[in-house]
Amino acid sequence: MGKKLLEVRDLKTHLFTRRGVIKAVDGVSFSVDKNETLGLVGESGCGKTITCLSILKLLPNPVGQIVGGKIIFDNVDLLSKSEKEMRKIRGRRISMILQDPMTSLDPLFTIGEQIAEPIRSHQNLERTNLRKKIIEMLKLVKISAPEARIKEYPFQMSGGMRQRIVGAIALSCQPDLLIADEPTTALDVTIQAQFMRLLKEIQQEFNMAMIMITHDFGIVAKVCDRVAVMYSGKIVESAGVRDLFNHPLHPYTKALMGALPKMEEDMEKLTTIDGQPPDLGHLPPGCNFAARCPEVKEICRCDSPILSEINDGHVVSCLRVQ
Amino acid sequence: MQRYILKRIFLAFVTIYLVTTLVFFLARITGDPMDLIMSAESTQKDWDMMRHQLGLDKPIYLQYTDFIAGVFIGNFGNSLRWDKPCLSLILVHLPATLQLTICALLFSWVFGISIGTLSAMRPNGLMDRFGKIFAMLGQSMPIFWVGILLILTFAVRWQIFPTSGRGGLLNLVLPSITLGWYTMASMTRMTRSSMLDVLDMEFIKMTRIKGLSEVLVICKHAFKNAMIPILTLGSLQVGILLGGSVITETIFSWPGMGRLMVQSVFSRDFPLIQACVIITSTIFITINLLVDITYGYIDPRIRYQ
Amino acid sequence: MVFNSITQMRRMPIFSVLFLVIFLICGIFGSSLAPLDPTDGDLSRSLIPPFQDRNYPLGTDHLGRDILSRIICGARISMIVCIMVIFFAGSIGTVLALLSGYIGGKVDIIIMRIVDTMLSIPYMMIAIALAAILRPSLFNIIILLSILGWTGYARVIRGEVLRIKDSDFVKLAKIDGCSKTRILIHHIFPNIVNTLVILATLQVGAVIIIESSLSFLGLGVPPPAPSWGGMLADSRSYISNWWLSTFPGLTIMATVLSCNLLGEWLRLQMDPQFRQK
Amino acid sequence: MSGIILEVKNLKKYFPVLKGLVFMKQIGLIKAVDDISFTINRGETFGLVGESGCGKTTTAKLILLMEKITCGEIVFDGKKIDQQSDVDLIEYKNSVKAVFQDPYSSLSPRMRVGGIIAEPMVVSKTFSHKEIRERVSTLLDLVGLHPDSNNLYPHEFSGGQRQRIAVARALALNPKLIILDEPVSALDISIRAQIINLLRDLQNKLGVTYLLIAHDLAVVKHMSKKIGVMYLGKLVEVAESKRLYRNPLHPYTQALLSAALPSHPDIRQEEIILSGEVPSPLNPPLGCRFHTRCFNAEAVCSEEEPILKEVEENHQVACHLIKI
Repeated sequence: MGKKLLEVRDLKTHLFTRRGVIKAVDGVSFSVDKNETLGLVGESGCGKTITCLSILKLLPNPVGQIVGGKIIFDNVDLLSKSEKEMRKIRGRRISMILQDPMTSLDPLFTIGEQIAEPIRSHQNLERTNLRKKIIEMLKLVKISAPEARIKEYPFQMSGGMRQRIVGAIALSCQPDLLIADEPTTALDVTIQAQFMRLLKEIQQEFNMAMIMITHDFGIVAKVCDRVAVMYSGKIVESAGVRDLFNHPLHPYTKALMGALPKMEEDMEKLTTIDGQPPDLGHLPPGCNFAARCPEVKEICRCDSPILSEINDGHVVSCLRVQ
Repeated sequence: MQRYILKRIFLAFVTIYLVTTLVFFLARITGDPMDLIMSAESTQKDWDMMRHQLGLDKPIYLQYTDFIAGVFIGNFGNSLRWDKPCLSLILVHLPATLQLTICALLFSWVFGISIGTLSAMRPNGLMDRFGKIFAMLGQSMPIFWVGILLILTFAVRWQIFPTSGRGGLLNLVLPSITLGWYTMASMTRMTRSSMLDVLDMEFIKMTRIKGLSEVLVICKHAFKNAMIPILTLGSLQVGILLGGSVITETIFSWPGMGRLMVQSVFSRDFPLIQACVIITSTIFITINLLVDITYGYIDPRIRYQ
Repeated sequence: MVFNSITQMRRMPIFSVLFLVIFLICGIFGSSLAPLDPTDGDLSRSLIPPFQDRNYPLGTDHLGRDILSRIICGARISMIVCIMVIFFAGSIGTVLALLSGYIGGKVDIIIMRIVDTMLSIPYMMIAIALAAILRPSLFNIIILLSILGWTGYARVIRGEVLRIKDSDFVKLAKIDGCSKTRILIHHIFPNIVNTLVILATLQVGAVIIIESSLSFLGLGVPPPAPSWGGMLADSRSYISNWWLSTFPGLTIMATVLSCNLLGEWLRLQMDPQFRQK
Repeated sequence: MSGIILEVKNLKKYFPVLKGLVFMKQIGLIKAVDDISFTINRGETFGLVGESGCGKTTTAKLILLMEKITCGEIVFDGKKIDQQSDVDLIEYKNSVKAVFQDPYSSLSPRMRVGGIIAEPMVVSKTFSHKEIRERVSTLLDLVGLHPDSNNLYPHEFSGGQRQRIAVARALALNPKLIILDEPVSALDISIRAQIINLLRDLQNKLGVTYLLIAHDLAVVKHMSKKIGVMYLGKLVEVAESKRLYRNPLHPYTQALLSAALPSHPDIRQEEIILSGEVPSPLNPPLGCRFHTRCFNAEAVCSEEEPILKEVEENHQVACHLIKI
């Protein structure tokens, strides 16, 4: 195992809305090593995006607040950094790709200008070098005829191309950590494969660590080294990718895997998880998954499980397994 | 882009033509315009003479074509009260109104946009609360009351500014604030809400992820994107200001077109009323046209259409 | 109107609602509530400042009429104008918007061109010109403001209709063989009611301001009937007697403010964007 | 029961592209659906896959008669659908229903659930009030919702439950064919499985036929007996789903399958990454529409348009390079 690049310890991020406090991230811990890809899996609203926005300290202001925990990046706690210091980290050391390529580019500026912005604010480059760098970035993400593309606007491009431009922006300063928030859900199947391949290649070239947020175990199987499964603001299971696929321990992980139709085998019925995810504003006592768990026991409804290591590097938060 | 501009200019001409037609028919649909012009004690002979003089004895379609043709070459007929061409009367009064309107517009834009932007940067913060109350109050005060209140405090009580008339810069202050008051309030609200909308978008999150400074995020990206709805409102506000100038000019005895219009209403100066409405509408439509063209320069999606 | 739960009622602007109720009561029972006859003048007691004579708590005007009574009775004109204008303008605007948005094609082009033309004439200008043509009377003011007011409804509701027409539930209704009338009545209309209510509430303020502006210019409801705008117009010659302008002005502001606050609250409650998420 | 329930023959849909300042003039045609033919067997599921803009949704709209057909015909239950005859049309419309992708937009927010489900019955005018009420509670039970849901408004339900309501509505008149246009792609994984299972159970119980339109290959493969692959308005390959998965013949199908995500990290299939993107359906490439991105295109591919032909039993491909 390599050196730890990012370590999140007991992170708590709450959303203070008019209807009350929502515990969007409730005691999440995980770490990412250099060069490693961590998959953060969960359904919508489980807190995976909020976790990553917390790392960048870009929570919706003033609704989202980090109320506890530590985020240690390269041996420094990011929570102790000022906004000005954070700005030097964003885009340069940690960067992020958002889900929807159609809305993540400013429609009123040329793509050249949008790629230039992070370079300009983090590096001192003169004009000709800046232009060279932009073209280099466009080539890196395999955009054809980059010299001409510089002057074009986002609306002149297809979704797949836009997402590659977003990639070029995020990667323009060679960050140490890239957070990709469901970068391919809005793309078509073949374009999705193109983009994933591209990300993998660039990751190897740059020696970059990556957090891949997704709801799809297929993507995890394809690109991740380790996985953390999130459910209602907590990590319920985390393991190496093979370990997790071969021996899923948490009932939620098992159910989620069974719920996916598979190409390779014929299944009569998919496993389903009954009911709905709980309302994060009013969590019942006990395990958050208890109400939907097929293997629920009496104790699950009153005691909260804690994450504990079962095998080497395989942690799970379930009272039954422990 | 050229096609877009041509299309806009064409549409503007169509609208001006339709406005002219609308004015013509509105004036006649409710009855004989002669009723308005003539007083009760005039004789039948006076009626016939007047009718002939104004061309109202011709069939309606001829009246219409004459009217349109007249408007086209800038001939709105003669004012009944002053017995001069309407157009030259209006041209004499127009500069005063334009001066007032432009000052009011500047006043409302400068304050409205800055208060609105500051409010949007910290929703529910101190500035936002102040901005909200301010906008709500502003939109609820009829401008004639604002004018009277301003005169009462600044002209009568403290005597800082003159009560009425056109003259130096001091004369301009109270009327501009009065006229711009309402539009400033709506501009504040509009800026706030469209800024909030834009700040909520994904590409703004992306600019922050890039590590850009807050000044760049707000002034470069958010502001340019929020400009489009703000400009739309701004061009609509010119209409409100042109209309509001009638009241403001009455309160402050400002020698502009608005007062001319009120005078012509009371003296039943029928051709002059028509001319006033058409000219102000044309100014309004022209400004909307300019704003439409500006969109093209801001938004590449329109430019490359 | 459907309120999902009590929590949504919580932030209801109580003071606005209370004030509007008082406004309605004054509008309906004005003449019997007013302590004195609003038109009864007596020059011997003209221009009494407020809070000095117990009989005239808000003072008297230049003709010696009681300001409080005039304000109470003035509510009637504003109320009648508001209700009638909202009714007429709202119905015309909604019907035309439904036609325009749902039928589309030439009907849409014609209606929207008329709306654009109306909106190209500055509001106050066309109001004054119409007022001059129609001659001032309560009835004519209502006609005039209705002619002007429908365009706002038409524009906004047409947009809504287009949006709803494009939604999947209307497509499904078509697949199920619903007739055009059924879709209009059962699917489109119920979904624009919210917008209609919000627009109407927000229009109250605009109508009161325009009506009083016209009265102020002497083009509104003719004297001696008390109207708020007219009272302000009278006050101009007696500008140093501050109470003549302050009280009617405050009344107009409070009424308009209440309506705007209520409208704003309704918008927050009913806006589908706010609710669906 | 067996036999063909729906046959689509040479279906075409062209959208004119208009441009002009005042007078519109036609400057081109978007060939959204260009000459496709397929058959669906009674009680089976036919899956239509392809990427966005390939014309699969337009095909659904044509079958639902939401768009005018430019050319071609639809034969349903042995009868040719004539858009002129009202009686036939009503019968056809009653036997073909649809479920759409977005569970939020497909239920009117101002109607109660009971009213939504009952609407097709109310419109058809062949049911009494009592029958309708009974049928609504049967349907609610069938899709696994509580009978009290009847009186609630859609916003009180989650996405998955809303999709159940949409399915109940589609089933109201006992249709023979239901068109499922991306029925699960807007839902979360755990909910997705619920709806997929529900749809399969209903098919087993009621014998209804599905035309499933989706971009997710695994879902289509799991649900369908036969699959058609579309590319840029054309059907490029039609086969039984197992056969298609085991032996894809058309290069586009091969690329599509290889791009599908594995269900286990140890599965490492050969990756075919297509270069470029789907060309615009306005001015599609001449010859085979796929030749611009095809990895083994030959000269003939850019000249001649391949036709869909049967290469083995129940397996049709449109490719020059597949010799029988």
